[in-house]
Amino acid sequence: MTLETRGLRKAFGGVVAIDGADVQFQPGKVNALIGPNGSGKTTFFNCVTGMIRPDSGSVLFGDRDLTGRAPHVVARAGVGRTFQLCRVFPRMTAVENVLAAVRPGGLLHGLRSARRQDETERAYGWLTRLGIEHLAGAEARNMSWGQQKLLELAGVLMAEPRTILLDEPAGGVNPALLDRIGTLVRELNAEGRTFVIVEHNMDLVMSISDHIVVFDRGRPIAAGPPAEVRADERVLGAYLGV
Amino acid sequence: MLIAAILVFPSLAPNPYILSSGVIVLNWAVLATAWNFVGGFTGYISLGHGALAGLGGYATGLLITKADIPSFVALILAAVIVAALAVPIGFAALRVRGASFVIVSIALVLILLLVFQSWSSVTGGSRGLVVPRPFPGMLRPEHHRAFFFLYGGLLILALATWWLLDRSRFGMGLKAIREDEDKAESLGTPTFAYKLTVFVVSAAFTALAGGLYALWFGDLDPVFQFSVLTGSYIVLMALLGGVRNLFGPVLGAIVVGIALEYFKVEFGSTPLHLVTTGLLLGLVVLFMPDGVIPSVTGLVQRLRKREQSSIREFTAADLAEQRKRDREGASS
Amino acid sequence: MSEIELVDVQAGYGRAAPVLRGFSVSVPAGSVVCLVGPNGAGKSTVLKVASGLLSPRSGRVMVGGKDLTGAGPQKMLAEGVALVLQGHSVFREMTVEENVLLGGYTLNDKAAKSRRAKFVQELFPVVGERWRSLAGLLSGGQQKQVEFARSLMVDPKVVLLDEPSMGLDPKATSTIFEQVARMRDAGTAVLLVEQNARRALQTADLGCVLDLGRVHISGPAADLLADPQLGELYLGGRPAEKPPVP
Amino acid sequence: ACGGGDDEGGGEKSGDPIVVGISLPLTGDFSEPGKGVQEGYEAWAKITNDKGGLLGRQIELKILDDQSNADRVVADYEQLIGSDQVDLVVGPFSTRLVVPSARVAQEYGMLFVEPAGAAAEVFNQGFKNLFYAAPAVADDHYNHLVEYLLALPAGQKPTSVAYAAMDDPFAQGTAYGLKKKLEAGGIKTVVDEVYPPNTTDFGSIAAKIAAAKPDMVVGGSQYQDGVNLIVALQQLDYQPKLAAFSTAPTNPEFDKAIGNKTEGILSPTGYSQDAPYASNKEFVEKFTAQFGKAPEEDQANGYTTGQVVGAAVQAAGCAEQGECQQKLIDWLHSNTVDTVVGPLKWDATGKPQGAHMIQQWIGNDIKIVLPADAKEADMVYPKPAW
Amino acid sequence: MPSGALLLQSIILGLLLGGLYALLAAGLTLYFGTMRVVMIAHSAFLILAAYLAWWTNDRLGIDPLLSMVVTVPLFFGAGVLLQRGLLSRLRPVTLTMMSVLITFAIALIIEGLLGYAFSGTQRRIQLGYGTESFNLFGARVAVVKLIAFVLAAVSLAGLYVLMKRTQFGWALRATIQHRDAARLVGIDTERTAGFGFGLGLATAAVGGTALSLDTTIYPSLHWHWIGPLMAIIVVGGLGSVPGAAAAALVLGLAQSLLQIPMGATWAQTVFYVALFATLAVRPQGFFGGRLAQRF
Ligand SMILES: Nc1ncnc2c1ncn2[C@@H]1O[C@H](COP(=O)(O)OP(=O)(O)OP(=O)(O)O)[C@@H](O)[C@H]1O
Ligand SMILES: Nc1ncnc2c1ncn2[C@@H]1O[C@H](COP(=O)(O)OP(=O)(O)OP(=O)(O)O)[C@@H](O)[C@H]1O
Ligand SMILES: [Mg+2]
Ligand SMILES: [Mg+2]
Repeated sequence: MTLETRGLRKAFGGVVAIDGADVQFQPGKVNALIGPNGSGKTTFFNCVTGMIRPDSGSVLFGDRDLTGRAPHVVARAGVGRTFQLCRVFPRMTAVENVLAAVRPGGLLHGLRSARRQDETERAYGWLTRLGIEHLAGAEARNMSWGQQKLLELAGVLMAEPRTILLDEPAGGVNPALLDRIGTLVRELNAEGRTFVIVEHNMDLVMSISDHIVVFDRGRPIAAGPPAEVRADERVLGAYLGV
Repeated sequence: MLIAAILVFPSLAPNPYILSSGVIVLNWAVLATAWNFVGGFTGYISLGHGALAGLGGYATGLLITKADIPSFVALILAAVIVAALAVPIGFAALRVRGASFVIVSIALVLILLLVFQSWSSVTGGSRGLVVPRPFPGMLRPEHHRAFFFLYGGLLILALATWWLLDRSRFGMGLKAIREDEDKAESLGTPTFAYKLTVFVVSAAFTALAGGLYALWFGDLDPVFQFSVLTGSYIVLMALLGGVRNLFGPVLGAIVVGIALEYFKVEFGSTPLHLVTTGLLLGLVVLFMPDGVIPSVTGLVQRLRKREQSSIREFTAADLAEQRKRDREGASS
Repeated sequence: MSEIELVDVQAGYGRAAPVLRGFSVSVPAGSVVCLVGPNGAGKSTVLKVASGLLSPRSGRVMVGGKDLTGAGPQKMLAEGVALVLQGHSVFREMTVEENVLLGGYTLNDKAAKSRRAKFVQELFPVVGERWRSLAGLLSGGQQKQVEFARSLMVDPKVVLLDEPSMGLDPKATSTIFEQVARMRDAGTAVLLVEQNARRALQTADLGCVLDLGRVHISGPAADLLADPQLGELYLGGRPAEKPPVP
Repeated sequence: ACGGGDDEGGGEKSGDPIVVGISLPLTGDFSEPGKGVQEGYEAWAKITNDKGGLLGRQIELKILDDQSNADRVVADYEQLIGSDQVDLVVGPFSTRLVVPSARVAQEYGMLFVEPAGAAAEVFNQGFKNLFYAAPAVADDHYNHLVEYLLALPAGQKPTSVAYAAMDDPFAQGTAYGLKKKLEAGGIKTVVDEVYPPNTTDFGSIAAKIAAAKPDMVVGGSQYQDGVNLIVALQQLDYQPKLAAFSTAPTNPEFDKAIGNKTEGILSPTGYSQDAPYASNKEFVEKFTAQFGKAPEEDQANGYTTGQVVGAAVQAAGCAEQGECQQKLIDWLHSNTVDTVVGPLKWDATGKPQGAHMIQQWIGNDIKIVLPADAKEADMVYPKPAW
Repeated sequence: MPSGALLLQSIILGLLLGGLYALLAAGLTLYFGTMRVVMIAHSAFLILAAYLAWWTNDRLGIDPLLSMVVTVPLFFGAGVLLQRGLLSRLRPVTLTMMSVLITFAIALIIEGLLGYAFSGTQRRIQLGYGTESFNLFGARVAVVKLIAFVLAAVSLAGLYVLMKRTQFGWALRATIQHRDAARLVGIDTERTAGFGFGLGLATAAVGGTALSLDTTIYPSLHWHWIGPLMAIIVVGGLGSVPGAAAAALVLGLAQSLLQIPMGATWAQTVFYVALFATLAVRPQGFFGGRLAQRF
């Protein structure tokens, strides 16, 4: 399903964070969203996932209009996200953090046990793939920055959204592990999941993405495959530097 | 064990006074358990649950006196009404978090106090409301015994519900709200609906306890029904026992209930009982912020096992054990 | 002589097992030491110990030859040790101006303060542009720049940086690394923790790989960069394709 | 009726003391009057014991603190009757606490004489065991004043009145009893305010009263709210022809509290130290000896309660739980008891059949001015400016 | 329709009352907005200060305003001790919640001790000028109310300047927002937080004295104040001194005016109505510059 926005706009007082953005992400691909600090990437994610309400414009997910819907509605529609400043449940253990990402369906479903064996297994599986299984029983607040970042990622993956928005997944993550994450993203993508990744680590962006959208001052200035974007003069000027 | 204790207590009680104290302690236990639906799961500290109990009491009393409904039908109906009222109340109160929620919950008590005092044509105002006895011919000791069992049943119902929620996904969602509400929402938990639901459940149990109290006690006075102090005692009990534990609030209610009685006897003729209650509360907060049960179990665990390693030097055996424990948790 | 030196430090949190187990490092004046290592290795813990935020359980912290083990951050700052925390540590509900000027809290000279403020505004344009808005409302990267700017308000002898480039766009990253190089040239001792390891090691004089709370390997930064096995394990598989902008 | 089974005849031996159980608000909102009542009870026990006790047995008081709280008062009587097996119980202070505790006594079949349930609703709960040991219920406190005012010639009669009453059954009862009777007599009500018990700012109420400029102001007050209202009225420079407040003006600290601007303020009272009743002289004397101060109304109420119970015990010749209690109740229903507040008798609901005296501040002292046969001074009307 | 004179009188009374409310709420904005502490005991400290003012007047016969010479430093010290001894021991994660309980405990202790020392009797300072008033455009202004109002205005202005303009104010705000970062820029966070709390209690000393001039006090009176004061700071916006002042004036005025048609009891509900309305329309309060702590 295509995630796209039309004429999205959001201003905070005098600061126009997003300025009429028309963005279209490619379904089933790894998309990247890059741009200088303060160009509106996080705000864009917040608008898309319902954390803040855009001033105008619309957010479309397939044939659904998600504009201004509550975050949980967006999440249930199949859009998962991580946060730039990572957000974990501080006084829950790592496994619980991951298990908490399984959402109940209806009421009766909600009364089912939260620690079903198959789900616990799956949670462990994610922790293992992200290299933090040894922390399964540790409370999240006692983890290092990077460990929390990975834990948050595990949570989102556990929820199995069709489209996954990652806000700086590489921030503070060890480069060796980053390679593994890159591989993981490609694998999951092969299973049919769409990714939108905000990232400043150009090595990662260039190596895993199929499609790149470049933001500057709240609107896209370029979009295309990595090679094309890298060569774009506007991108060079606004973002990559001389 | 709890059930057994409830069953035998009345026959052991040496006189009706002890029995009536038992009823009061059970009333506290139900209130604290009901409070723990909100406080324990979502971490919203409500000092206003005393008001919900008062509302339940008044609703029961008014239904009996004004609408001539049989006592226990009125009790159930009152709980339903309070649950319905809890929807708009929760709607306003649960919009804010942390400190603001505490303020709102205090405001709830004060506003209901004003309303029930002023609206005397309906509520009897400060003249109070007399609730007719459900068992008119019954002698007083018998009356206490009957209510002791009624309260016991209600407590078990409340505990069972709490236990069910605690292990469910719904409960997991609520705990996620306690930890980080926005994150929970972004994971797809309809946080507001969850909070509201559990608030309504909590309000219903609180109202049942309050209604039962009205039937047992017979006299309602707004000043005592809508008192911040009641709500605070409930919180004290729950915290003292431990809010993350099924039996925490019950234990807290027993300890605090008895302590209040003891302080009263000991310092009865001076206001020093307030001081002792305050000191007790302060000590709990400072030294047992997680409650008695977790503090004690934590201590035992620490004595039994060596310190937990937080670094990546987990042996394979450690890991396997951890995993096994989690799986057992799954099947239990 | 080393400006700052940690000797055989054991440190940890609360009752848990120690995180650092006999860790030693020394940073001479006018040099950059880069600390790399996997997540949870204890890098941030090293910096917390060095800055006085965390008292070591055993071992010594020496600054300029003086034993300052167990001194608090205020004392450390007075001795010329400054730390920029990992993650976000702006004062969210204060303006950028207040944040930056608070960086010079210990300065008494008003003129010097405003001179430094002007300097950081020029260095990071966004700091000047958003001078009067609340710092918590800035984007992640902008906040990071404010933090770095805040730390530049004083002129410490030892600078401890915990992943200063995290979340920064390439331009701002370059500014930071340029600044680090400039500090070194001015004689400051810099202890740098970076996950952008290749880039950091290019700036650094010495490298130090930390794992499981101990020094795994240390040596000249260039040697570490060249070691293929080390690269595989700690620096990510791909060596940098081209040298960065100086 | 129901306590009978537990009666083990503990009180049969004449050597045993008669234990009287009481719950009183010794702390909390009603603690001040509560302590006054306590002194009254203690004085009664001491005076009676000094004279040889009741039925040759000494009186022993067992007093619990109910913290001014209805839950507690019930638990207290529960404990006194059920656990401590006292022989007699007498009432607590304040209407709010009387009703719940009277019910406990009723359900255990105990006589319940009380010193403080003055509001009318106490008597329509259908209690058969309850007796109020004072001359009149709240609604009748001002009866003598009503007679006086309505008898005034047309030119002098006040034409408009402002009422402000605390939202409390007793305080409101006094003001509204007067209001009903004055309205029936054709005197207009121009302001009618009710304020919550915890009100501390009376500026707005006073402003309303002052703006309406009535001839007379009536405060249905307890102590402190009365003081506050008067001060607020004085701050607004409002000068009525008559000002009547319940409870507050009879307090010994009243004159100081309002800055000695007391001249002409009226108050109803159920007790006067100078009242001519036979037992009163003894009471005042011995009380003063025991406590080093003269008794006030609260103390007198406690003492009166003791006198009433004592009279019933003497007449019935018994004092213990069980059948004896019904004998006591029956005797009180059909007899008159002489007390320090005069002879008392009760209707079937336990309501006393009398009226209060009216006192007025005259020349820095409070004096009885109504009824005419008990007066110590002439009523000053209209009252001078305050 | 109320007469013009009554309206004018009510407006004046309402403004004076609002000023007093603002002073009483000032400390709360400090703990709440800047320190994240829910201070239930604030009104208990107000009553304590009022009792001390009453006591000095009663025993020593001196003007209650002079008691501030002692109570203000005393309360400041108590605040420092309270913060250092109790609040700083609470875990940061649960600070808000636990502070509710611990300050509640303090309130109980104060109430109990006051009751023990001075009994439950209601007290009121007897001042020579207690009933004095002067005429202003036909309405009466009581001298004691005016004194309270002036005290309020002066203290609030002082507090505002202190928080916004002084080095200490900056350090305090920084300490609350990120303790480690504050320590790293050289702030003595322990001392600063202690002083911040002391400052809040110092306003309670001033407020309590102002309160004692024209009302009755009794040990359990503080419960009566909690609701309105909390409502004021929520409406004004947690942490905003000007917000609290504005909300206090508006609500005091509203209460005073509403008493004309509605009577004293119902008029009190204006606080709670305003509270709920604020939450529905603008949960952060009308002056609250607080960040939605979302991202
Ligand atoms: N709540 C807010 N109030 C005011 N301004 C805001 C708010 N949130 C974001 N902004 C502003 O909007 C602009 C875009 O911010 P955003 O966080 O979306 O940037 P970003 O692209 O994610 O940057 P970075 O790469 O640094 O994370 C910034 O200038 C920021 O200051
Ligand atoms: N407050 C704490 N309480 C308990 N354990 C902690 C705490 N902070 C960190 N740890 C543990 O100490 C270890 C080292 O943490 P530290 O933050 O120093 O790692 P790091 O090397 O900086 O990692 P990262 O690259 O992820 O930032 C980790 O395993 C972590 O789980
Ligand atoms: Mg961002
Ligand atoms: Mg780190």
